[in-house]
Amino acid sequence: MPGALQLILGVILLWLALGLAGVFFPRNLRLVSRVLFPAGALGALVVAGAALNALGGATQSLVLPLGLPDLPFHLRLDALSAFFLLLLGAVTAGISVFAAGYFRQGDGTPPGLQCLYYHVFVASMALVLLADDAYAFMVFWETMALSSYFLVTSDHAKAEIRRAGFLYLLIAHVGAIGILLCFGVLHGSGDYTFDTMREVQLAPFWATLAFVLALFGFGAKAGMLPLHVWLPEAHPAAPSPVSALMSAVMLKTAIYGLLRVLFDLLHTQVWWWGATILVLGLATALYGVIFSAVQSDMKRLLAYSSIENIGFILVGIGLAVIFQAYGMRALAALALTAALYHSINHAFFKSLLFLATGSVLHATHERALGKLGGLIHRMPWVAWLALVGTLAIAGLPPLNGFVSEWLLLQAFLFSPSLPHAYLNMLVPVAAAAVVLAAALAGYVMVKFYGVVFLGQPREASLATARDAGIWERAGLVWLAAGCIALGVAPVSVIGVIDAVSSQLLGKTLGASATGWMFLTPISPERASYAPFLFLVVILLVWLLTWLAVRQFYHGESRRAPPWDCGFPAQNARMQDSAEGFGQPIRQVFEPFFRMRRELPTPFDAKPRYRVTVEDHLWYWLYLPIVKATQMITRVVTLLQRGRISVYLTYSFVTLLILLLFVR
Amino acid sequence: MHLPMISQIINLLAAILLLLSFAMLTQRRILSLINFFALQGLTLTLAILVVAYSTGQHHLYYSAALTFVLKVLILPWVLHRLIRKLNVKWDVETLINIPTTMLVGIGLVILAFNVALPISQLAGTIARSTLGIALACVLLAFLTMITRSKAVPQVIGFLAMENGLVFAATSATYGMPMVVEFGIALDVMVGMVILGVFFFQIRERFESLDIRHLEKLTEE
Amino acid sequence: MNWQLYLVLGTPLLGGILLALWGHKRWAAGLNIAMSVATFVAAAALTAQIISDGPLITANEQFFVDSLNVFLVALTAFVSMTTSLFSRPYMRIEHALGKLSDNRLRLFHSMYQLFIFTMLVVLLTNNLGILWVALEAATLTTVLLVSLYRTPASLEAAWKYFILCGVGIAQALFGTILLYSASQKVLGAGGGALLWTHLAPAAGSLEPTVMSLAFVFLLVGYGTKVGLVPLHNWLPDAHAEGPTPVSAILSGLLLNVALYALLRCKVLVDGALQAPFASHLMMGFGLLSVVVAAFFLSKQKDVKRMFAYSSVEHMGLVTFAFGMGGPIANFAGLLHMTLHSLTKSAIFFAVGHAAQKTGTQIMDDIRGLIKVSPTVGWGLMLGSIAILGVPPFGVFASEFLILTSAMRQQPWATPFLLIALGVAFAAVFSKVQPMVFGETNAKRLPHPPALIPVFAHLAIVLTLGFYIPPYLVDWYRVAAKLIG
Amino acid sequence: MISWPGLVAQLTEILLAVLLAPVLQGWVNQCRAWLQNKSGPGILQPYRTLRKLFAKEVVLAHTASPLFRAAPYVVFACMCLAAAIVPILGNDLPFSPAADAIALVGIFALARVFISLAAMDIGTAFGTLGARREMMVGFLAEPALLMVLFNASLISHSTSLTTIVEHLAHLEFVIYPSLAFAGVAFTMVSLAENARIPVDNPSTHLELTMIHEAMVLEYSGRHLALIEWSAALKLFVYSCIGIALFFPFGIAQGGDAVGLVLALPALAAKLAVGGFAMALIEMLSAKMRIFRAPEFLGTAFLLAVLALLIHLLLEG
Repeated sequence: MPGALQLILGVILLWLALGLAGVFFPRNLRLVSRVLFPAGALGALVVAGAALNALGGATQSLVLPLGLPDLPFHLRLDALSAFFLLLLGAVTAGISVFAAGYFRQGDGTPPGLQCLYYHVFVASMALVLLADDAYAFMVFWETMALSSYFLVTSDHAKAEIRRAGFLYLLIAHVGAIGILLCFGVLHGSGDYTFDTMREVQLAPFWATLAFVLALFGFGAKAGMLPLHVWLPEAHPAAPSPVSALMSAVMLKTAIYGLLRVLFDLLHTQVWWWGATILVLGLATALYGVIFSAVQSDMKRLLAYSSIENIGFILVGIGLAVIFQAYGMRALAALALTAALYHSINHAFFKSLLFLATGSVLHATHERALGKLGGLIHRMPWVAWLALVGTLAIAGLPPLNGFVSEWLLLQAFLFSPSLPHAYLNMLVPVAAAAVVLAAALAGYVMVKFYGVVFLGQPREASLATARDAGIWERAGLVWLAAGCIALGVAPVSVIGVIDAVSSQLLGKTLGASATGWMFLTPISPERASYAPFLFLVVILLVWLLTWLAVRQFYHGESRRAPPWDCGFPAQNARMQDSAEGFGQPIRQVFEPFFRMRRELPTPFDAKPRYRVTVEDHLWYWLYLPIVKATQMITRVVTLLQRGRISVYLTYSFVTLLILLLFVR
Repeated sequence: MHLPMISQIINLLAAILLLLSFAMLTQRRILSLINFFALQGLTLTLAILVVAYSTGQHHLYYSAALTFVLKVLILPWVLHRLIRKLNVKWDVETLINIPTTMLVGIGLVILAFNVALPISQLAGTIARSTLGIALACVLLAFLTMITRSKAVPQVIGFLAMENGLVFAATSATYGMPMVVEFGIALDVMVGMVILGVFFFQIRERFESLDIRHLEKLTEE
Repeated sequence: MNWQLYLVLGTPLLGGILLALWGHKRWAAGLNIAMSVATFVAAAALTAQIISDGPLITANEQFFVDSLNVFLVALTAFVSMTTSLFSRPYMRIEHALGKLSDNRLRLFHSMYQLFIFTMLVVLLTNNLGILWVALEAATLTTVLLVSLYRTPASLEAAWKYFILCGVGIAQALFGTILLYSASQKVLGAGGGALLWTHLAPAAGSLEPTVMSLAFVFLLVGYGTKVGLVPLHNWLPDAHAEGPTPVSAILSGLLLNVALYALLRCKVLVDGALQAPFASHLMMGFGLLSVVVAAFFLSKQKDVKRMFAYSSVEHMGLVTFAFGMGGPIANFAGLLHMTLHSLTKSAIFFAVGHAAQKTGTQIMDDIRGLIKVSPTVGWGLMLGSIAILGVPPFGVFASEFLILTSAMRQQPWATPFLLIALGVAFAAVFSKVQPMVFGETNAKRLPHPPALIPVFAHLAIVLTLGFYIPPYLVDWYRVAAKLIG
Repeated sequence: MISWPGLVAQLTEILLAVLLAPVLQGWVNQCRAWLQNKSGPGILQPYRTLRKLFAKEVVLAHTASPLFRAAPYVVFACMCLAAAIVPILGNDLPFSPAADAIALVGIFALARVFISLAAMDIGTAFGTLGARREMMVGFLAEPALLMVLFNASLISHSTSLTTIVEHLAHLEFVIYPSLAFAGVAFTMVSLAENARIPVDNPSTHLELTMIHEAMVLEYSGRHLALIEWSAALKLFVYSCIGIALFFPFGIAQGGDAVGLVLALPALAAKLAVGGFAMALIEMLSAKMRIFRAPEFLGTAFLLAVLALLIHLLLEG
């Protein structure tokens, strides 16, 4: 009986094999969609299972006969990586099944190659989670970025998609260099295995440097402010299963890396590290949600909401660092649990929603919210399953999104016990910001769901929309079930997470004092939450009311046209548009945006209203960098003016200077 | 008793070499430039001979002969033929005006002497004190190349640099090993041939040997 | 009797002579390939022998082979072989397009072989004087190769190349003379004083001031050929205007060879000074080259010019690594030399075919290669990704080692490296992506392109990213120890 | 852990809330009528309205989806749940561990999201307009409410409502400035949340100003009845939260029957006063423009945060 690690490694090999098979039959759609992707999904399930039972067990490690001289690839499966592998496996299973029904024969990249990139992408993510030395980590990390780049640009005929891919790979690469330098700091003078890094005792300066570099590198991958610009470009550009995979799993690998460096490789935590992460996380969350509220492209909307959720996770991590720095291990465990819980939640509902948009895209060939609507009548399966995701991501009980936010707020409520005045003052404000972001998420999601699935179809072409196929449905169902299960049984989930927090913090969160039903983080009288009971009661009351109404009154109803306020010439285009729905946000948070409006004058023959909302950071941070580069380039290129005497002078002067230098 | 005498002669020749380098640096006419180059070669030959005679280093005779044949006979002759074929007898205008060039040259000489001082104290050869002059010759030739805007004078400057190197080799180390000497000579020969070919091609492409035509490849 | 050595040197020389006579025949390209293959086989044999019985000194000490230069010999022989494979169809297409006459073809073939010969001499000789002579000869042969097309641009490039490298290498000769004068006092007059095998042991007793002065001249001289900023100006012109096979071996091999010469001198100087004088100089020049070249990259319009600057950048990186010294950095440097020459030549192969397909070297006019010929497109894309240091390609391995050891030994340098690598990535990739992807404008060619070389190189580079064979490792280790 | 008196209390409480909620609404309207020198419809008017609506047949728009019909039941269920966990008479509620203060806010949010989605379901201009405005009010009101609850839970070191009430009730009487701030904030929030002047006007049908009415414009018959009822229930629950947080005295501690019996009149009295106060506020203030609402609620949010800071500064 091989260990879980060997099993997972086997699955990874299987994935690579599937990818190669795809290469050999690039245009054989039947093979790809009916054999390769389902097989990949099965493999993902196996990974999830293996990771699950590895969570309880001891850490296993393995050395591959590959890699650098005297630095072969070290692999290690401990609680942290097992947890993220569980996440990866569980989500990827659903996405792969969906993808089996999704990829079509197109003029873009042939399905076989898509299959290759896809499986290499998944495999490299799994290997990143397993890597136990700097070199292996970097190799898999960059392979992940590269394969996802090819997936993003799979429809490379479009210029904006090429631009998105370029921006993505560039930021990913720069971030990777940052991570690499971080390892350069961490490895002291020993070799590059994580084991030796754990031994190294760093001076405060070096430790801080390592922290900053790690935050930079992993933040760039996670979409942390202000390194987030690639995310809303790249995610919409990719095919929907890929967007789902990137948003659900790839961003989490960045979280994994941050945790690995912060809590595993660096033994010391400093309170202001935590504060930094906390503040950045808050900024990210607010920024993301506010921007997603004003998007009019459904996939961009979801991409920005991913930024927001990453912000939540970072907030949790920041709190955990702060608590850990002051030795309050139990509270650190609470905050960390919140962060990890939110990671897995986000993985589920965000992939669910991205896949739903994929189905909508296939059914309608339309991504602009302004041209959708009323799809709940045409595609009931997708609509109802998407409703689950919507309620979950909006953070509503009794679904999973609420649990992690609940835990996070609980963690905040304990912060007054911190022995640091400023933090005490900071934290309530932070809590308020978190709550505000959560409430805004509700706003965004109502907009998303209402505009896409409810109301009347805004275009005549939508009448021909067909519901998703059986494979796509299966994937969606799996993910929706995950959302519900995670929401209703938090105690058992936290039981799983406890393994991680005990590894990283040496303390677990006492998930429940009173049985599986009641989630009581610290103590029952302090706070408790029983989503299952919650669900039961709601359904019960619902049923009773319904029965009662039916009992005492007639259930008659008749259909009629909606009330038109005496203006009979109304049509579907007169519904509130996505821009309209975002208008209050634009009004309230005006300074956040860089807005350009085109208002029609009363005399326009064809009046049209356009509003473009852009990111200030792009203009304040990125364009200046570009300008600076261009300026330096202009200066540098003066070296090459073509005159040979000048060239000779260069070497002459160089010689003279060196001679003087030697004298 | 005659050793100081010898070294005096060598120093004299070295001084002449330096003077010739200055002359070439400031010379406007190609023909006289070539003549000066030949003269430099001759002086170099003499210097090598003196060193060879005074120290009884036999291989120095060979290198002297080599220098004479190459630098005094063949190369000047080739150059003369070239400019006759290409009829480029006109004056050479320099990029920097002459006085400035001379001032820079003097600065170079001072630097060269200072740099060479420690080495010449260490070197065990009788002509050691002239190493500074050799370095000065090299640097002056370098300057010549920089300041000339025509192809031929630039090449002459390049050859003058070779002279300076040979003189340095002689003064500092009684010449390089024979095989190396021959190698260097071979390179110079081949280089000369290739350059000859080049002159004609450049002429036929650009109707001139003014290398200010050769400034197209830039980053603008 | 070590026939391998003589075979290694004799084959290209013979090839040069033969091809000088019959280089214009139809089978000349075939002969060129045959000679290169023979050279490679001989080099392999020599390598095997060195690995088995250690260093070798022969021909009354005129030739000396240790693991440092034998690996460069093998690399040179290999790349020259693949390049000859590539140049056959390439040159035929050029000939068919009427860019080359028969005579030029002859010149090309014979000079190609002679160039290989001179480089092998540089690598194998034990005499620093001969090393200088051979390097100068290499310059002369390549001057003819660069000016092969006789276009104004190529003439200009060749002229600059000749003058700049000639002057530079003259400085190197002065440095050699100083070195000789220093070594004479220790080893006495006569030939022995320039022989590496005599110098290396006696390095400790060489006169420090003379040696430091000598190194200045040697650095300026050989550094010019390595293409270190600000001595690099000849490099982009020569790469861009010569025929593509020449560009490939120029940046794939010649730069390595010049760097090798510099390394040999550095060892002596370090031995003499017992101070990191040479190291500091090399680090400074290396870093300067990396940064400046990175910024040059973003302004390029000509594809070959761009990759020429990328060669400057990588040579700077290697120089920086050797400047840092220490087993890891030296190891990384050697590895990077190997991978750079493999990758860069592969890129030039792909670029050559791309340029032939589209009839231009201007990048804005090359579009969507992947549509018309996926192999060329992928070759270019993967090659660029590899040279930009993205795993799983091997270039990353060396950059990983260099950067991480820089972080510990020279942290002040890392910000510059970070910026430079980022800028270089942005510049190159933003140019390559539209060339490979998107809509296309390329056309069919009279002869099928030779792509085995491209993918052979890339396959090796990819493999080295995951797995470096143990004998190669020991080999690098010994070499790294030699550099100290 | 479940004690019989507790269970009794729990059930009576829910029933009480569900049955008495319309009375409160009627009382508020009556008071307002009196203050306007009108003779009001009587405090039982809401019951008559409900009976009438239940009896009517339902008219559904062609474009209505199942979601539209499910929404009223979900909202009603949410409100019952809220009523179940808020200590109204006694604080020994076996069900209260199921949800604490944060979950309470979650419940209200759930109801809000469903009603808004239902409003968007028909696809007329007004429904979406109302939904948009409702969500706008929501995303500002929720944080404020939660901050108020945080304040209380920081004082009593717990987020479970029963513990809060117990702690506050047993407090010897000290002035909590933070609670004062929180009280003001809470009042503002509850006005907004219950569609009251100055944020919304429950008795308007002028489309441009209305929020809640715009959303339920398409509802009729039993669905409308359920929505009206849950609106009343919401008002009731909010008032009870206010009482529990700021005037917890008189709420029965533990499961003693006497306490429960005594708690009832106390509750009635407090509600009467509270209702009158609300009517008075509505009388004295005018309906504000819709885009003043963010400022209004922002103020409430600020006050709540300020209350937290004050608590940490002075009382922490």
